[in-house]
Amino acid sequence: MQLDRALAEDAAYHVNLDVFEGPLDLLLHLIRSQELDIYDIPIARITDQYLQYLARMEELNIALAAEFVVMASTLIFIKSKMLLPAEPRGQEEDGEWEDPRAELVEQLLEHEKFKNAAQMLFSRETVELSVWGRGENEFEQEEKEMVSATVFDVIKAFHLMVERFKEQIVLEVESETVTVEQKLGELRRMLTVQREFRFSIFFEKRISRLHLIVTLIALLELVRLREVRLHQVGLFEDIRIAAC
Amino acid sequence: MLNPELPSQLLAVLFASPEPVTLAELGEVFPGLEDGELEKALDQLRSDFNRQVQALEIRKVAGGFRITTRPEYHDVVRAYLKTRPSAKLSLPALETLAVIAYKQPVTLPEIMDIRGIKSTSTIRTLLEKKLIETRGRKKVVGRPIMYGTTREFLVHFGLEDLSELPTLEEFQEILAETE
Amino acid sequence: MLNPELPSQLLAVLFASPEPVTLAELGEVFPGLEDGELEKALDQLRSDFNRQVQALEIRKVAGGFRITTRPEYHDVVRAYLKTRPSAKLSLPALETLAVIAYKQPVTLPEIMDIRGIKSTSTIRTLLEKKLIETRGRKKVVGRPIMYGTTREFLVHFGLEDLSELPTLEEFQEILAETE
Repeated sequence: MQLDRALAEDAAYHVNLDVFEGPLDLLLHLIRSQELDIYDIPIARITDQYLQYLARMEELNIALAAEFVVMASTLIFIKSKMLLPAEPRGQEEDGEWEDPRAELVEQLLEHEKFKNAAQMLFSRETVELSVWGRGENEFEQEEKEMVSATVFDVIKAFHLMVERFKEQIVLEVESETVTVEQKLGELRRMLTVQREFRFSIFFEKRISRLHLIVTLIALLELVRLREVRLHQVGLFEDIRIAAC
Repeated sequence: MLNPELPSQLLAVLFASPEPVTLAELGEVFPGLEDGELEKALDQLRSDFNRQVQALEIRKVAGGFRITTRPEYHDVVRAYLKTRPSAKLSLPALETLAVIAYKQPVTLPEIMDIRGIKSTSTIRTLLEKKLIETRGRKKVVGRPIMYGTTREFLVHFGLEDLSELPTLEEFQEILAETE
Repeated sequence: MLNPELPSQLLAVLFASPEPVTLAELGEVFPGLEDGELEKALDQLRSDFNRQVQALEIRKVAGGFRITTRPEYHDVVRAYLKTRPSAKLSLPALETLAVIAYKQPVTLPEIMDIRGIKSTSTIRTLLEKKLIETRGRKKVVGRPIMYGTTREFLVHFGLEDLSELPTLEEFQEILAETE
């Protein structure tokens, strides 16, 4: 999306709405597109432009990440500090005035380096995408579909399983008949999702009497199998069920 | 006149193709050629390539043309393929491994309960790959064998110890991102 | 004396492998060679092959060797495979990747500090594409997970190794301002 309207009256520049990945991106754009000296940022002007951009986004109902708001307050803070006269530093001999913008400038310069590095990766990728390795035969492609597993694959597999039984748990509460074995499986799955839970959730779940009784039997079985521990934090506290 | 680039272009296509390439397919990629030009370029490519490159050859097989290693070199190729470790896991094996990694020590019935599926064969695969090991028996009825991950598992996944495995809570945000 | 067959044998192996083959892997396939013999044979193979075969080249990538088509032939190959230019990484993903490549091993909060914005969805994409991987935990309070780039990262960007990346200082914008 392109905004064809200048955001600020004092400079005829245009802001391309879709390119700002974060507040640092926006600030760098404001500074570089107006050819401002990054080591001497006119903070009042930049703050105004920054806030106008945020206001414009709000008008257009475009949700901005929370980081944009945090940066707005940082800018306002720096601006107010700039207005104060430099604090006298009697004791310090080399008492140099500390520029309130210094930290931000450093952050911007660091960020800019990585933006440029990203451009380098982009052009390398473009070249690399124009070459091909030997065409892989069916057997190799099949092999490729197997996971040459990383830590991420392991946790993802675990995550997907957990998501799967979150759905199952809801379903099983509804069923009419129930066995201790079913409940054992259900409890084990719950303990996988959460290492510990409160005893009272069985009452909150509004399950039938039959389910409740079978659940209790299964729970005692797990205690006997030493898969769970029951403990109570205080006298009238809820009993907690924890995986061993 | 034969386009002098044509043989090389044909080679690039043969190399990148996963299957033998037919004349008809090549005709589509290089339209507007004169009759016989493609065949001529292919002939030239074959004779040049097969003369210059000892280890490979362009062969006409049932479906079309393809590059293969020459039979004399099959032994070295086989020797190489044998050295390649197959660290690859099927999805069920990965799932079982995940249960064991996060719930260890854990017994087969427990794994089955969590996965909702019989897991005997994947356990065997993981034992063979030395990613898991037995950890004695659980002191309950039936005394089922318990399983845990091995040192090999840590090495394979570049972990110093088990505490380096990310927890579900930590990865919640990353895993919740849908693409 | 250099085994005159060695360069061709190496070519057969490079051709057979779907991934870059490292010197160490080649050492396993050809045991008992003298010091430097393998490197010499590889050098000879590369110079002969790259001179004789116009459409292909042997390149050093990710600490190994692989054969690819040359970039000049991408039009014909694409026309044959009927692929569109493959999906490139988004700019945010490239930026996150740049931070990880230069600062590795690096934690999520550190990445966020540099980028000025939360990066969970790009992290997810990069993990899925196996361009980055977890690298244990940082020994600070909270023990956050660290990330680093993978071998696949090197292959994707055609890098021999990480040292081939320009230094970060080279990306400092030249100051246009008058002093």
